Amino acid sequence: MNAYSYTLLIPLIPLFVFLLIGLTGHKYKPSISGLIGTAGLLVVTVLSYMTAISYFWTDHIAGTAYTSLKVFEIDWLHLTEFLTINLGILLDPISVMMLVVISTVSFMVHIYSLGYMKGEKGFARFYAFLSLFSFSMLGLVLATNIFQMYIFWELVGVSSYLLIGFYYTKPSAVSASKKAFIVTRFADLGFLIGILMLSFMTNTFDFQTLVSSDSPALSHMGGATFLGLSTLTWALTLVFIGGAGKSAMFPLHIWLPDAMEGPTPVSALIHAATMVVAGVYLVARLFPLYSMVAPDALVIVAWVGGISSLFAAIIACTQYDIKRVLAYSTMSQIGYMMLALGVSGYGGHDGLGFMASNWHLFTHAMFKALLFLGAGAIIHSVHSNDMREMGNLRKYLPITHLTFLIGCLTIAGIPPLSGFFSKDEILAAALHANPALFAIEYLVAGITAFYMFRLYFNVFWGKSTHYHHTPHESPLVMTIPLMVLAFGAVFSGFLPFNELVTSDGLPFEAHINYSVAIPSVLIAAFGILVAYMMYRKESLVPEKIATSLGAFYRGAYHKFYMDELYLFVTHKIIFRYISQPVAWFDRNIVDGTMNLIGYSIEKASYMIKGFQSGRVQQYGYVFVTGAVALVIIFVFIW
Amino acid sequence: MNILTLFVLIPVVTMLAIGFSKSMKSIRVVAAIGMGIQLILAAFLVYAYLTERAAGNTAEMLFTYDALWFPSLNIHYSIGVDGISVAMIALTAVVVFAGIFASWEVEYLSKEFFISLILLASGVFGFFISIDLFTMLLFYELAVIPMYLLIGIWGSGPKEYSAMKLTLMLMGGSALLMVGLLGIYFYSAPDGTPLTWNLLEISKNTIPIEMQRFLFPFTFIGFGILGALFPFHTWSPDGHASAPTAVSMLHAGVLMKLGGYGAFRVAIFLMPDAAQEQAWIFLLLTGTSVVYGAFGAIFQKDLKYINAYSSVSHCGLVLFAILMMNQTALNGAVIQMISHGLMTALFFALIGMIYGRTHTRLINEMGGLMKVMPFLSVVYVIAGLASLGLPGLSGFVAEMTIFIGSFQHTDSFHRMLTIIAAASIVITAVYILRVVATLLYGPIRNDHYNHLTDARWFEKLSTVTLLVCIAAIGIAPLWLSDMINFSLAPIVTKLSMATSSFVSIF
Amino acid sequence: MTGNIPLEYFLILSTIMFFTGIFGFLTRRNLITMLMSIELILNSVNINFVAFNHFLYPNNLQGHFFTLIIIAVAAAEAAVAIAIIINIYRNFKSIEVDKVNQMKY
Amino acid sequence: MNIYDFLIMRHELVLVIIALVVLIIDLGLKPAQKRHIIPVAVTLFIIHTIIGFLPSSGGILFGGMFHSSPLLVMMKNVLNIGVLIILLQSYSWLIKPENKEKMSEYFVIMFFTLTGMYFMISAGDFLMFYLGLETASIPIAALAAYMHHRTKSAEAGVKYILSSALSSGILLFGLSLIYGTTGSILFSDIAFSITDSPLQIFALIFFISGMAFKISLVPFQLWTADVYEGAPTNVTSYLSVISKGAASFVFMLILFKVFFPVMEVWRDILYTLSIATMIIGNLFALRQKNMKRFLAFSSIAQAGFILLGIMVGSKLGMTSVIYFILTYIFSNLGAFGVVSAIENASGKLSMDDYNGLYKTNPKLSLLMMLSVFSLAGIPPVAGFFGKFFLFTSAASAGLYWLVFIAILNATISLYYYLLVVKAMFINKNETPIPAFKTDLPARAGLILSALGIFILGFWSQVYEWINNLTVGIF
Amino acid sequence: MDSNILFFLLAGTILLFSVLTVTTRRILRAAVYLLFVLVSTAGLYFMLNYNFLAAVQLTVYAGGIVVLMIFSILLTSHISEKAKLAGMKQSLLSALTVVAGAILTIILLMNHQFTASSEPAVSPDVQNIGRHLVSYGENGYALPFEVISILLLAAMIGSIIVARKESLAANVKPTDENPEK
Repeated sequence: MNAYSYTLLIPLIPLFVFLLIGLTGHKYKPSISGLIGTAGLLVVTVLSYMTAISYFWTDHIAGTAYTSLKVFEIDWLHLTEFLTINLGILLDPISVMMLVVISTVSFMVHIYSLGYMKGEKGFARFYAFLSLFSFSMLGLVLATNIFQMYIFWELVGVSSYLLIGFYYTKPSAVSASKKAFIVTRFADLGFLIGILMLSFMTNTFDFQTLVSSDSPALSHMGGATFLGLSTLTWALTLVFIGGAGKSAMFPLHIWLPDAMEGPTPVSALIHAATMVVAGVYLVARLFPLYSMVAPDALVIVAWVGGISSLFAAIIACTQYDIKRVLAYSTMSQIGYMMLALGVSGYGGHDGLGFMASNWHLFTHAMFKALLFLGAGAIIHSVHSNDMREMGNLRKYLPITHLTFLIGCLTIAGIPPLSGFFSKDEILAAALHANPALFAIEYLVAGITAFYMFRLYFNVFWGKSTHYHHTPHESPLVMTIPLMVLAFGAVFSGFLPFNELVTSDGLPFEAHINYSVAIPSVLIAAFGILVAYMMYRKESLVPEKIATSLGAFYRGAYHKFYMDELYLFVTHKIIFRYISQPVAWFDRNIVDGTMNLIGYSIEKASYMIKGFQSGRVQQYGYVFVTGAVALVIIFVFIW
Repeated sequence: MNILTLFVLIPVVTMLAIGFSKSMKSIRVVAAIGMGIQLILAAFLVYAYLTERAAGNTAEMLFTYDALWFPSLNIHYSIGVDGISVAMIALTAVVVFAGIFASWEVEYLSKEFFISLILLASGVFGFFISIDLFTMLLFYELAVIPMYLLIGIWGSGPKEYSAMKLTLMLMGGSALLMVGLLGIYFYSAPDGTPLTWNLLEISKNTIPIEMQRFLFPFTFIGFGILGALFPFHTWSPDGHASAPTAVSMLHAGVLMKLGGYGAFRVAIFLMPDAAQEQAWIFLLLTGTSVVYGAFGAIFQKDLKYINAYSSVSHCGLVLFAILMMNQTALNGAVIQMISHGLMTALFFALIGMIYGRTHTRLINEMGGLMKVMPFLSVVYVIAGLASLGLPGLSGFVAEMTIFIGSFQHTDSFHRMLTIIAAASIVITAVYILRVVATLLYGPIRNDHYNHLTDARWFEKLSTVTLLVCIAAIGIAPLWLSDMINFSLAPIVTKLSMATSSFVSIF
Repeated sequence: MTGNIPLEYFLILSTIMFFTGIFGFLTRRNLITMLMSIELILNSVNINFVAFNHFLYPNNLQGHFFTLIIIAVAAAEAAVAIAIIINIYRNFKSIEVDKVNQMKY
Repeated sequence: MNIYDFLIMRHELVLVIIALVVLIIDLGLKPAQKRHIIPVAVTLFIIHTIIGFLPSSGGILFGGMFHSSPLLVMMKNVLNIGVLIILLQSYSWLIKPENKEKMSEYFVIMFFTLTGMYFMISAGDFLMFYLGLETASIPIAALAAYMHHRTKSAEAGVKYILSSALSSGILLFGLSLIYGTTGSILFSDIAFSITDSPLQIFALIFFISGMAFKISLVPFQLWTADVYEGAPTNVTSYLSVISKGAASFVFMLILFKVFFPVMEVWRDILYTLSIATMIIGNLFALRQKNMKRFLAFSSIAQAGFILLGIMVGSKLGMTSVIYFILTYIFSNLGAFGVVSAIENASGKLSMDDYNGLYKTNPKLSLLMMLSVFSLAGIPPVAGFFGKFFLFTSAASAGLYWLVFIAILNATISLYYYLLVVKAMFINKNETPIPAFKTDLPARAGLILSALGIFILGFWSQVYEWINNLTVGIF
Repeated sequence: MDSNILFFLLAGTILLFSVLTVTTRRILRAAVYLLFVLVSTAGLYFMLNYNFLAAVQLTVYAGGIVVLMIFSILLTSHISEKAKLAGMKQSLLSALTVVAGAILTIILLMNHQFTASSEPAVSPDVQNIGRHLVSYGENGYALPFEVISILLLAAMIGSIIVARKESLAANVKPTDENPEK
């Protein structure tokens, strides 16, 4: 037993809760399930905070590097002589940080859902799934080895699938869940192949071994190349593809907007705060390896992040579904994090990007969960997702309004809210490494502010809309989480991330880079201003602008036709040009051959029936001819 | 009495008891009791086996028993088990047990039904305990033939056609097989020593390479046909589609495993040199069938066809892994056999139960079943997740072991194939989710389905039994994997001694 | 008494007779004439046996006795065959061989 | 010649005596009492069968014309068992009014033909062989035409006698040439002087053709189906089982004893014939609807399998052939027994009439199923073992491809055997053959065959017993 | 008479009438031609000194079988009736096979070197034959002699059951099966 053995409870409690509710949930009142789930998460949250406090502060000797601790490990499956899949718990700065993020957001969502999901059919099921998700996510972040991560990675995917498809009678939800699972699974294939390659080269799955300074991967650096990239780069790029799928990076992002079909708390938890950042976490987890052996892969990471953030931000400006706007915003923000990792170096101040990425992950979890939950409160009160059907809600929903505004300001990067700090560090890191990417991100910062306030003004200001039922503020179970998260969004910027979560575990000196910060604040303010002008009051300006942008606007509005492209690939190519021919081939050629054999035998049987003519003379003829033929064959020819 | 003999004896006794049963109720109760005892026995066997091993018994086969049967041909009734067979026996016991309950309500000629079913089971048990090639073949064919009646009498759709096709193709397979086995027999011992059918003894002898080259394809394809080797798999979709529930379960769940088990136990084990040489051909075939089956499944509309094609894909993976011929892949192959056996049995059980209620198997005609039969639907989803390789369920363990194992080959041929095979997990996800989405989710498409009932106790028992096993393997695979691994070691040692001429071909 | 007729002459004679008999068997329409053809066949075999016995192996009488037995068997055969043919005639009102083909294929 | 020499011939002597006894008793019976001849004849035959199993030593009588050895005795015993079952199964057919006046003749002819087969088996020279052969075939023609008021029966008779006469003519021509080239008709002498000179090969081929007629090998098989269909069912089973079995034994014995110096030649010939027989037999059987015709073609295909064992020429081959014929006897008699029982009860013979039989006559259906499975070589019934050992023997000579073709053919044959099973178990029928009870003797016959089908395979002592008696060429 | 001429005469007769037997359209004539063939064959036997055999040939064949055939012809056909001829195709094919077979056989016969036995000859006189027929040792033919009697008995019984008209048969309606399609 070691000091951290209680961390074992962190994933196990949600698992137990899941099994409990899943197996017995239908036996008692739904609300009890909710309470059980919430209570479980409360314990988890407390334990997570205990862990964080002890790890970062109480047990830590100041000035030394944070080391990674393997507090628990069992053999799960023996594969080869060297490769064993273990299940265990690894504590290091990023995993502990993730514990905090996940438990906080999850706990809030649990509480929030008590109100939001009240009366829904399948309330117990919802909590069971939430617990399953929490278990999987916690297992993922605590993974000691890449294969354990992959295991929980898949579990997270399936919980996401189940939660997106929570309203299973709704066809759109069903197809969204399907899409989410399949797209991420496609990406996971890359992950899996990456693991195969990596594990084959290094003979280990273990993170500590992989990322150590004498990593077995190092010996393969000069190894074989394929299309100009070394095998290791390929492996790590493939691993990144897995991460990109989960984190909805371009072009594997298409599932994320659709995933908003799930209940809003789910979107907050999974598709904003926790699961979607798993990709970032994955890259961060292997970061030393990336930076040591495959810097080329990091370039890819950076560019994918950059492009995704810009791409998503543009689309976000054109969407009317508030959850979709938030979804694209999420994608955009994750792009930031990826980019930060991609441009980061290793160790000391070079690792600024790494730190910024994690920091942004943290703050983003807070404010994005806040925004989603706020959006949920809005939807809850007006029964619609479409911002065109909203307006002037600030009167009806004061608490929601206020917290939502905080969220918007945070994401826009207005100081001294947390988003400002983390985004600033990212921009600083990008500027340092790659000015082009910096320019993109700088632009995105402005767009972000614009679309968030477009949303904000449209919903809370703008036209006065008549509602069938007067919207009313949500109950306390829903507003308290909003407030808690708003608190987090405001203050998490003051956490000393540069001391806690760094690439090499050692603290380094970080400060606000005013040459970056001031312009970014300015562009954010500019974005807000534009939004204010366009959407503060109902006007025709947005429409005019949209018209003047023409094709570009339509493209953005249609998400640049990515969905259509995917539909084309899946339905036309895979379904019609692969699957259908395969099925046809199987029925007609393969099976047909078998039937043909049978048919020819039958046919032959009919063809030779004339020999059995019933005429004894013919029999005699065949007899004699047969004998003579045998003579000819065996006497004369043989 | 040797514990293994009981595995054949209990079914026989059960069949007799059923034969003397009068009412339908007593028939099925007798069947359930018999197979229940069998299940307990299987569990005990696993326990006993592990204890023996833990006690340090390193014999290749445990619980052996040997009786001379036909002295002049040196045919023995020779039985014994290693970890692999123990696992397969346990699988069989579980599936048969579940199958009995899945067919609880067979009314038409129920006595005959249960007798045939148990006859089939006894063939399978016999096959797995056999060490002697002759008895192996005997039990193999014994297991195949009741299929004809089971499908023909109690099946649905074009049952006569399917039953005939299935039987003939499988018997065609055993034609190849018999040639292979006979050839093995006549080269089973060095000149001057008596020939033998005993697997273990044959394995000590090296069959001349020319003969191996000749016999290996016979043996492998012979077993492969039952293992749904592309392009000899077409009996499988039609056969499964027409078969009654329990038969599909047993067939896909257990009988198809005879193919994989045999291909590995006989073809590869006894003729490693030829296997090394010719593996690439069959790897291409099986690699194809993994992807091909999955793509084929996407397009199907009939639940059973979907599952049948899925079986083609999954069983293709078994043969694929077997042909990789290293310890990890072989281990994966065995786990995959068990895993696929359990989940495909579960699938077929569920399909049968759903069909029994909706009277259609076309997914387009159904929808929203989750609402009316939550239990069955949830189990279906879990089975689907197992099939697409979700961690925590058995499919994942098997597939990952196979992929890791296959990837241990250092040449790009094997690796590319591995990657292609791995790609099947995505395609699998596509068709599984498609089914789940169309069948279980969405609005109810037919009003009349609103009145359907959920699973009854025996159906629950049947599905839960399978489900528990799937989850047990998925959550704690280590005991199973280690049990198999231990038994694989001598086989792999023999394989590695085989001259690898693979490289020379490429 | 045989002079210098070579064995081969007998053999050729019997061979031609044999195949003539077969030809008859294959082409005659009447069941009784088919039976006659059979007798030709048997007769040719007899000539063979006798010729061989006489020319090559006069040291025993195997060929001779074989012939004797064949003649007896031929008689038995003819008796049964004729009985059946008469029966055919009763049933079919004809002894045309082509009429006797109720069972075929 | 002394009393012990007669003991060596006890099969033949006892059987002739039985036949004569039956004939004499029959003379003394009034028409109304004629039916009592059946139990007498059957009982006598049972006694004869039992006597046959008494231990006997071998010996050579009549200057080498008559051989006996434990092997030959066993072959005769095998035939006896088959005949016994047939006699039992014939009961309900024989007591029909139209057969009433010629019951004893049925037995007498059967016994005489069986005697012919004994002599054929025991023959030490071609003269006895020929005589046995004719004794075993000519009277059967009369049996085939037994129901002479039926056109089909008459037709069967005439087809059989004519074809048989032609074949024995050809066979004799071959024999005459063998005599001419080797100078003897004694097997032992011929074996010394036979060579592979073209004329001898020619003679061999004619000999094989003649035997092929009896075993119904392609292309000498065309009579089979018609005769089987037309003859009374029990005669058909006699023809298809006993006559064919005996001919196969003899064929094998002569090839082994006489023609072994030219084994290379006849192995190739049999190879060809075997493949042709299996394929053609199967192809014809596929389409058949008449059960007897169907079984006829199936028995043709089975004959092709028998060749597999014969052409090996080894002890293993001989053992497996005898064993196979034993299993074949039981399986085929099981099938014919059911066909005959149904024909006697309902007059129905078409496979379509069998639809839904299981509903009304489950036991008969089960027996039929077992029989056809046994014929198809499906475990656990005897046919599987029989076929498997045949294949083993062929494989022992390295004839793997032949084995493969044979098993493929077995698979094709499974198709049509399954058609029977399908008819009985799967097909629906508005008017199935009504349930009926078979009479006691027939049931005894059916049970005997069922027992044989079941026990032969598992009871390996039978195989070993045969194996102890057989000899190979080498 | 020169035996050569005798042989050729007999052989010629045999061949001629053999062919006529199988080609004539009148059945009764065929029987008569057959008789000629059989008698000529007996002549051959005489020529070769097998007097006993020749006698048997004459009595059994000519006297027995042919007479039987003639009776049955009379029973079943009209004397004036002309037999139909086989179809052209059938005749041609049969002729082809038969001619091929004959030629092959003759070629083989001519090419074979027959070696005569050098042992002393046994005279085929009636005493010898009689002794052989009843002896059961070496070169004894008692067994075939007995067995042929079984055959003849069986054939006789067989002929009777087939050919006789039973009292019952009149009462039993012939069950006429329809020919299978």
